Amino acid sequence: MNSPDLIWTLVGFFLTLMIFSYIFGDNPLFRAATYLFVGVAAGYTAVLVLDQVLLPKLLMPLLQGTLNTRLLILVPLLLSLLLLGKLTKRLSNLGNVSMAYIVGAGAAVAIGGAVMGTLFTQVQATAAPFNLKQVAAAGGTLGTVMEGVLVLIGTIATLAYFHFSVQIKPGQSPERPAWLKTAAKVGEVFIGITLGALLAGVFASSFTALVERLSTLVDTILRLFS
Amino acid sequence: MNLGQLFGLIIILISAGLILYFWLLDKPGRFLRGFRPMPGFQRLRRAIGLSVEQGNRLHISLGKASLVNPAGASSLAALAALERIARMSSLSDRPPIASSGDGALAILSQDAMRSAYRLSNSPELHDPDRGRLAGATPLSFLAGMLPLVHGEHVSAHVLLGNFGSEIALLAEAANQKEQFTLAASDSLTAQAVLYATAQEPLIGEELFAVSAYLLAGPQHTASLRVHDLLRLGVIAAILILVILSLAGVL
Amino acid sequence: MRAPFATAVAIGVGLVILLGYFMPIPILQNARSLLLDWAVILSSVALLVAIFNLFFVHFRRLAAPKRRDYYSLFLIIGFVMTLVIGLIFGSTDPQYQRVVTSIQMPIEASLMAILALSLAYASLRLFQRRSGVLAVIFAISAVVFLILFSGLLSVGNSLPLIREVTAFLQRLPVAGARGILLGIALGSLTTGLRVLLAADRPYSG
Amino acid sequence: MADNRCPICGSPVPPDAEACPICGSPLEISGEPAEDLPDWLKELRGESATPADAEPAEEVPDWLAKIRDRAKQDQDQVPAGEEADGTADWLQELSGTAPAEEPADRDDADWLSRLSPDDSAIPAGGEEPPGGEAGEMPIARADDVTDWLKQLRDEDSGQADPPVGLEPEVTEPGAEEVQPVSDLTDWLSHLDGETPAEEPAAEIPAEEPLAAGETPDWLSQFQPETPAEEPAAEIPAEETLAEGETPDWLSQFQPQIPAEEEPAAEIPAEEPLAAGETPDWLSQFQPETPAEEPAAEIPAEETLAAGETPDWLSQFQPETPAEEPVAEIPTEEPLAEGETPDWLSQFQPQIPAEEEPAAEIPVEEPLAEGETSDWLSQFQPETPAEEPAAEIPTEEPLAAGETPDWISRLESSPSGSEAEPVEAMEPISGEEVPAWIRDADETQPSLEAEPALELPGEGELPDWLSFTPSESAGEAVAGEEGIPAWMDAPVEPTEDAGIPAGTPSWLGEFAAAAPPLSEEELDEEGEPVSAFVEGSEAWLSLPEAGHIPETTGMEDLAGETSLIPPFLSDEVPEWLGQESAEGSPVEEAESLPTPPIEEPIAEGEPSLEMASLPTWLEAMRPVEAVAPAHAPTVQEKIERVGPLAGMQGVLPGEETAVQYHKPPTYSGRLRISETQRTHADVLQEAIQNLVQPKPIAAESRLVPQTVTRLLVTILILLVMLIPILGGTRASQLPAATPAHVSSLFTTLHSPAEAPQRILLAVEYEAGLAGEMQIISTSVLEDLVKRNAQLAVLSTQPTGVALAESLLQSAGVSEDAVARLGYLPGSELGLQSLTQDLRVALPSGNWDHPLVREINSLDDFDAILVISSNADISRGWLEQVQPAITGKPILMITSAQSAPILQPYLQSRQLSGMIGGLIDGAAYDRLTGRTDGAARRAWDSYQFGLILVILLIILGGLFQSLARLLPRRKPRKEVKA
Repeated sequence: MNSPDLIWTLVGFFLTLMIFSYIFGDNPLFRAATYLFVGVAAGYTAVLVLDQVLLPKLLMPLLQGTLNTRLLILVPLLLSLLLLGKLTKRLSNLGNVSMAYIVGAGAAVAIGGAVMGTLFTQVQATAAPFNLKQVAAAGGTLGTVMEGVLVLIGTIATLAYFHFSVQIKPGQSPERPAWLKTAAKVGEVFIGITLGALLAGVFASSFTALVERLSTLVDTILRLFS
Repeated sequence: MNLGQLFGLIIILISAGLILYFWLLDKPGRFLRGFRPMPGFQRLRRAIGLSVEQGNRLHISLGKASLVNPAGASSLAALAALERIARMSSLSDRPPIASSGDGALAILSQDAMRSAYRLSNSPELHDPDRGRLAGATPLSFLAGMLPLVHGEHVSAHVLLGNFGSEIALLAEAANQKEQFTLAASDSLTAQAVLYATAQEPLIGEELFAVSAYLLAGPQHTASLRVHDLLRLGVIAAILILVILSLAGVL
Repeated sequence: MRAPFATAVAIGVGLVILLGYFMPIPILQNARSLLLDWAVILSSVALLVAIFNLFFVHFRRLAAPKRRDYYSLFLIIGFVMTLVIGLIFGSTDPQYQRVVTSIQMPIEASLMAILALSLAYASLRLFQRRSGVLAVIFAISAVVFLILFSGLLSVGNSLPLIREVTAFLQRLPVAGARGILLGIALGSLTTGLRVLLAADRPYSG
Repeated sequence: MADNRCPICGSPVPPDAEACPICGSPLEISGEPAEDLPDWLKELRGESATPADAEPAEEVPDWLAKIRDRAKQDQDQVPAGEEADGTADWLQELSGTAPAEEPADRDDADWLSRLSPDDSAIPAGGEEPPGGEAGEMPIARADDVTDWLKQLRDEDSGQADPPVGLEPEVTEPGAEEVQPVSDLTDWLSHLDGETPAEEPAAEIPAEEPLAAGETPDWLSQFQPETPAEEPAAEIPAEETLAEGETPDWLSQFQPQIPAEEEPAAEIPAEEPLAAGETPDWLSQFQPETPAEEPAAEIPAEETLAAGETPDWLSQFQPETPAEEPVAEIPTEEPLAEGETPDWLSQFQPQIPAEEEPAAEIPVEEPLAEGETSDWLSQFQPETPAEEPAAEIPTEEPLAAGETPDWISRLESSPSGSEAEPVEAMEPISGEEVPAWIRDADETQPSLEAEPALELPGEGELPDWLSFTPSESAGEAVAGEEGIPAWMDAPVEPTEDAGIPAGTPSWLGEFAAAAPPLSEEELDEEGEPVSAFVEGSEAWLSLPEAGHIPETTGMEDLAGETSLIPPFLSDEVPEWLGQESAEGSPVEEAESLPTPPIEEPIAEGEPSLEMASLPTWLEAMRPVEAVAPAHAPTVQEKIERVGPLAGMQGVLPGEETAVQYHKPPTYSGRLRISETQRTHADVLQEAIQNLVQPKPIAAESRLVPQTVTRLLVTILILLVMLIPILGGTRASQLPAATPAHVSSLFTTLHSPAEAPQRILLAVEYEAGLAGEMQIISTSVLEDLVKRNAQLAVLSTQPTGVALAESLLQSAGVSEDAVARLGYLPGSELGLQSLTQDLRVALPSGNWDHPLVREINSLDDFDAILVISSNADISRGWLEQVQPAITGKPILMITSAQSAPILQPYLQSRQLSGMIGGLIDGAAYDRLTGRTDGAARRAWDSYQFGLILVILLIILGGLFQSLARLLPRRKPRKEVKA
């Protein structure tokens, strides 16, 4: 392979080794690699943001946009400038408005996403298997419905598991209503199943990554010595 | 506006009204109302106290979710908790460090800590550098946090917000160092790995209860109560939908 | 109260965007997408600000008279070089993207690989920390799904029964996941509302 | 800070107030508020520290910390006020407190650490959310913490909540703002006897910790002198304190208890009195106090018990010959042995003979308040002559509670009528802080600059010691006039001069006494905390002493100290205390001999109950039952009391003599009404289940963790390397193809309508690039084979670059792919994608022939998302999928997010998926690849997973066995 390729390969090879040295605990090699990594990632992101977001979205409209767009772009421009105040301790209060903007927008997005994105879709999906006509139309069997029942129970039980409120009455320890308690017990089971499955998934992913790394290391070594 | 949008709007308005009511107008009833005990918070408070007494740091990680996307809610919840925790530990000789994986979040963490210090009458102690962007990408965020485990006299990590599975590396490293970790995430994957690695994992929406459990203020308690009411509402809605579907109405 | 103007901005922007979600009024829709577009720009700027803040922090650390952190040097070098080269060649330059494929990729992949090892060790000690129904189910489920992912069962997958079971098992986590997702959605809803009601003002500094 | 006065009315103003508490006229803050207060103390510190590396920022906290501490705790209280969860919470805390959950070396730090959460929560009692909110307001909402007036106005600004006038706030803001005072008191109390006494009534809840914070202060004054501290500085602070502290008070006791039988007998009598007596000495004030007064009083009395213990303790010190402590220490406490000489030597140079008294001075001062109040409360009936003096401690609260009335008249906020009494305490507190310090400044400018230097210990001390009762009396008078002095603007410098002049002198004493300490510790930051910790420890141990004679006697004393403090300080009700007593093996492990534990708790109980009750009553009381009524009664008395009044008792005058005469016997029984008792029971039941300590099994250390870790790691690496090196193909690929894989295949390659224009979203992070490339290369290769046209975008910063390497590895030709670039804003970006493709991707290469006529997502035949992140995948399915009509979305995703996407497969939102290596392998097999990337990785992947399965099972078995086996050492139980 040509020399730049070789260099890059070697870089990758040694960085990999440096990270793997973490197997023996935190050590200078690992630290150096991680610090470098953080720096490079930050630098790359900065370039990307400048090059692919701010340039086309903020500067271009300002320079070549119509009067209308220019006027419109002034708002984010101003807010962005205020935001720069956050770099200094003295001016940092200037940026509060910009942050407020982001937070407000974020809150709205979160609400919208939660209601339209998750609440409705998931609730409907839970009830879907019970719409027998559609199930039949979709070639579903009794098993589909049974499974639907199971998922229904699981979903409700899981929801119940998280219920926070309790009432403290004289002569009793603070407790959730009985039905909630039993549901919560069931919910625990389903939560356990879900999290276990996800953990297994993470294992699978990370082991694939491990395999890929190991084979890369081996390949590089072989390539170097052949 | 279609039916879904209408329902959505109604739900939002109702919840907003309920929060306002519980926050501002509610009087305690004949019975004390509380929240189910979660030992994690008991231990968190103790960990905070210990870190203060020992002059150790507290590390609060706010996750990597950008505010302007649906997962941003976890970041907002984490911020509320951060301000509270910073207040609780503001007099430590080594004030807490907040790390985040998103720019806006990092800046907000600085603001939150500043207000925490202001509220504890010690604004001069605020050091914006303690609210850091640990890394700009998910894994560099983790890589940026790891040194906190191995240096900087951190005795407890509070991981709140949106993380990837990689967060397990931090939790496991903290275990090695026998540092306290309380972790709550809105990401299912993170919850799974944290349940296996963190000392005090909180599951699912418990993330959104943190501020209320840390007594951050009546508005937080109020919103948690509304959260509970909404949960019951959702359960009811599901059941109704199922019945309607079975009845063939839908 | 503090930062009344900022609070007004937050609430105003939030409400407009929110209404844009739910009201099919063209003006609102446009306003929403415009505001969201600005929000994206702003959060990008915020990211830049935070990145430079990160850079300064490490610069100060390196310059610190006592307890100076020499590792920060690596970070600074990495940052400056990536930034400068990137600004010169542009982010889309294939050679520049080697930065990602040859520096970031190996490191991140290695970290994930390390994660595999850490998790393996953690799973060995799972029951030291956890007990109770949840923990037991968690472990069992993890084992079962590891078996699924490892393809051990798929040997006998030709048998219809096993295939059925496998398929069912793979859909089983849906229930719990749905419950958790719904709960998180509710949490997001209340948290977002706290902001829009000015009950929560993280920006007030 | 010298001039912290209102420009308008000239009245003193809290350092960081924004408006004058008296006339409400706005002021602009001069300098950093917090800076002001400490800076003279800073000097002291600086003095004690070697000037070289005195880091103000770091040192100030050490005493300022207390103020902040209080402030913090107030804020804690407020939310804690929210109904039961508040209660539950502090009780949870208590539960944490009760049992000894810390390893021996930690325990003091442990319960100390609990202090802050605790007292934060104690007030929780049963205050309504509004109360909490209102309390929060000045802190969380109003611009300025101490400015309660502004806060009142703010209520119109919508932040505030209507019910501000309600009873709970009444306590809340008061508590809030009083704090500063209380903190001042911490050390001020050495001069001013009343302050502690008035605090409690003022802010019922917070007084407990305050007492804790307070006494330690002067005790800790001794600490620094013992060089033993410095090495300890590196060790976890509290550890040092645990030992370093004990000898201190021990040395104060051991000597004189044998020596003075009488006082010894006397003291215990006094202690319970504080608790037990309350009702009937209250009853003496009934005439002048309104009906609900008792509620307010009980805590007040309570703290007398707490606050005053040290005082009567300090009684002994004068009586004990100066040498005794020194003499005792070696015998008492091994650790002390080392220090004693230095300890002495520390002094010798500076204060030849007086060092002992010097040490006492701070101690003696507080004595006054405890004294008068207490023995008066006993002798009220017989000695009416003492009446005025008797009122001092008890009136103070009223005074505090009352002052607001006139302030509020000025402010006259609508709803505030009930609120004022307590809220008004802020101004008081606010004033007090700057006020007397300012006095100090005025009278002795030198003070502010360099007290310790200006009045070196030697110079000052003698005068101090030479105080005759008459002199001290004079001082007291000065103090009494002092109050009006600082309440109404003008201050008589000369009178107050005594205090500040005095304080720094003895402070400077210790400062001067401990050069090495500060040098090492301050820069290590360990010191400030330590002083704090050890102080509280000391204080907590002290009350115990009170019980000594009543209980077994000397030897118990030692043990009790190690055990009771937490309970006393946290006011654990007896039923809690019992538990904790059992649950505290660790604390027993403390170096000191362990006594019968129940004893002390039995002792502690009354006072404990006392304190927990009032908060209760607070909650239960009808709103209108708040204190404005009793304001007048105080008004006339207020003149008599003042920061100086405490001086009266400084030296054992005839009063003390009288007091030590006959030890009256008091029943330790608590006199409370049935309702009170029932409330207590309710509370107890309510929290029973919250107080269970949660032990955490110590992780068994059969093999050192690191070794196990290394073994596991090496094992895994070996198992996985073998197939890679050997290139084996031992295991076979999954036989059957999962439905979602085959559906993906058919969707992409169905001969009928194979999608031609495909939007390829490369959404994975570099971390999982390995996995994603392995499982997606084959798919892309197939697409290339049938010349599909790809448009590539990514919402991940690194995605764009990773896409390139992926396309390379899949051998996609340049003209078959159009690069649309980076889509910022992740999910938001996806939304904008649905609105306007080209606007969303401004940096995209839209001139590329493949995408020239593409204007919306619908123009693509299919969307293929290669994602490692479940959230992003969900974003595509929830934001984008609804927006495209009838076009399939396919996903290649990592195993870790595959389970989350299952629901979308069911709901047909997702038309096909490859999730993880197993599906990738299935796809390879489906497409007849015998040696694809997946196949190559498969063996080691499978072996690795099997190994993990074994590990989990083994770990589970091992642990369950370990559980079955009886735990050998209880010490293995590590409690968090």
